[in-house]
Amino acid sequence: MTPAPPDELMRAVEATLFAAEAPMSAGELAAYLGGADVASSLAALVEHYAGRGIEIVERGGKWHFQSAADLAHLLRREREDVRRLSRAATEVLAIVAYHEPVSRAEIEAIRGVQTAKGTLDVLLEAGWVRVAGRREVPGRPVIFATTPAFLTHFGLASRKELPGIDELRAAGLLDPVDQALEQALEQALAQPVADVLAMDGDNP
Amino acid sequence: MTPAPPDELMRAVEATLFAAEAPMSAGELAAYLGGADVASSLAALVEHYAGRGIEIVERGGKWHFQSAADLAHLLRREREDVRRLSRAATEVLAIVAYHEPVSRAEIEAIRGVQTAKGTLDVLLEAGWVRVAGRREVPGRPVIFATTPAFLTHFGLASRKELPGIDELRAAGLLDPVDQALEQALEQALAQPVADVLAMDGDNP
Amino acid sequence: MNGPQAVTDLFTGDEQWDGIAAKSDHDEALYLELEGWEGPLDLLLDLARRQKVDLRQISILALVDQYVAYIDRAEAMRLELAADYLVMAAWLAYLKSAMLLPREEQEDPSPEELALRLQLRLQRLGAMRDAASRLMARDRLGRDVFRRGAPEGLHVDRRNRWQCDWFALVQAYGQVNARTAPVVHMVRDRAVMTLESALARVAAMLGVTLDWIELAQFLPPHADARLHRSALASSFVAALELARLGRAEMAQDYAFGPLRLRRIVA
Repeated sequence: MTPAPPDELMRAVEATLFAAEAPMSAGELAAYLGGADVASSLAALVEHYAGRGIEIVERGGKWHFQSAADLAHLLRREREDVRRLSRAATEVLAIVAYHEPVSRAEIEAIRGVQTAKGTLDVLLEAGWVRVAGRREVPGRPVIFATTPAFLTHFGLASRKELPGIDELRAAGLLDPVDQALEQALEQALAQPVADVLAMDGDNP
Repeated sequence: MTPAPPDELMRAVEATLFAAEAPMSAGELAAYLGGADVASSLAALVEHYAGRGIEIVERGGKWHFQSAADLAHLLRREREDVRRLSRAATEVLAIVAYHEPVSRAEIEAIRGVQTAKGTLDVLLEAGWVRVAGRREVPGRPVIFATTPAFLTHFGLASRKELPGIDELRAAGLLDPVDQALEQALEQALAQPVADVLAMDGDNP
Repeated sequence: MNGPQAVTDLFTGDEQWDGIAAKSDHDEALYLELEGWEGPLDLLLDLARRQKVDLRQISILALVDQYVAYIDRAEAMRLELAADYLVMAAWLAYLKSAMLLPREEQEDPSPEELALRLQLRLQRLGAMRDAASRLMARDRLGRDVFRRGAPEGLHVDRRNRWQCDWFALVQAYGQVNARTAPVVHMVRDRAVMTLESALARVAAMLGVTLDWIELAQFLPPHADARLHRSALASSFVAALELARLGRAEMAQDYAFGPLRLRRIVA
């Protein structure tokens, strides 16, 4: 395969993304480059960098250069700017990501324990979680959702790429317990009694 | 020319230089990468990036990535927006020109309306008005005067070329207010919306 | 990257996420981990995982026994237990007894439902805990993959170039002056014939003769156009008024023809 020499627009997209201090959306790139259509340039660049030491990736609609993941063993380092998350914080982050938008009460219902105020604060401060308004129910609780920075940090093009999210959804594990309980009880009613007992696990 | 796929060392050099926060010498690169001989990898990379939007360069024995030199103009862009002076700013400018040096309070007394701070800022930014000291009265208010750039922009040899009150009257420029207002409205209606907004807004 | 470093030194791994799967099975260790649980549900989940079956197949009765045994051991070792662990132990003991009771004596919600609810909660917590592990194990930016170390950055310097022309400037000054100059209102003197004077004039002229007189003859001669129009209107109204009072009669031979006026002698 002999790749075509890069055209001027591709070079400009390459240089701009390379120099940018933050990921840029295709729209931002286009605006920066005087309204050019950058989509095909981006596609060509992604292809060009495939398999190299650095690559161009899209995360939450924004593009940036990064080192290839398989070179992590060379570059990995402990840096202050990578957050150490407590176990509580990682669980809360996962719950927000897989269930968003989600209220604090809903997070606590899943974890079965009160969430210390600091736990959510850490995630808010890291810029991975944001307040996404209020739920229009009594008490109007604040609801939380993840941010584009979350997707960028964890290398996700979108929330659809959250590990196992499709399977979890298919298994009903992202539905509230009450809803799952109703379904299970309906199913149980349609089954012989013996099966219900087996399902509940009577055998020590 | 069919470039060979990048070998592992080349990829490692590429990623390391990319992630480095400062230029690295060949020796530093080699030490970082477990004593590998990086010279040929660097040479291959230089060749690979030739003509692209980014390039690998050596400066004083240290290597780093940079955006291609001919694309430097992309990294620092100057955008000039041509904007029409708002009606309020034009009035203030005229008052400064006719009465200079003049304080803000005096401008307001002549205009008969309060003057937003942004209005004078715009004139200062345009380079047509300057601060000309303070008036030695209680409160020592700042006084404003026009600049040589003002004369240049309006094609005046000196302020004396501004028409006098009698000439203004003869030219119909001292018509009663409502008539002048009507004219202004007619003009406004004949303009695109954006211009009308620009005329009304003091702020950029 | 601050200077070179041997690869071997860098390959020290990452300890900020040590995962949950690696808990020791050793009893002593288990009890000493008490502070590590995020509440009773968390402990139950770990115990459930020890059954080494899918959470959907877990035995709730066995789990209750494990939990209660665990709490008993911890108390025997004089570990301080938070109240919610004890509440959970009591609730589980109740659940177990309800599950073992004959069915007809059972209340609503049924113990099966309560057990199912617990199981569903454990499943959900387990799913999220696994998801958290998988999330943390991803190639994370700044840990496994890196953005450019020293980007040049993009800068857009925006500047305004202001525009204004001489005419706009001078016009603005004129308008400021006009707006703030004292305004004198004057009503211009207009040539009109009032109804009163027309009435007097028409009545006086009718008094001179008994003949028909055309309306046009009542108008002042040599009046300018505006006074003429005013006089015509006023004289016409005066004629109507005199006719109404029975002091004059009016005649017109055809539409828009000359209007004539004659005195009525009482």
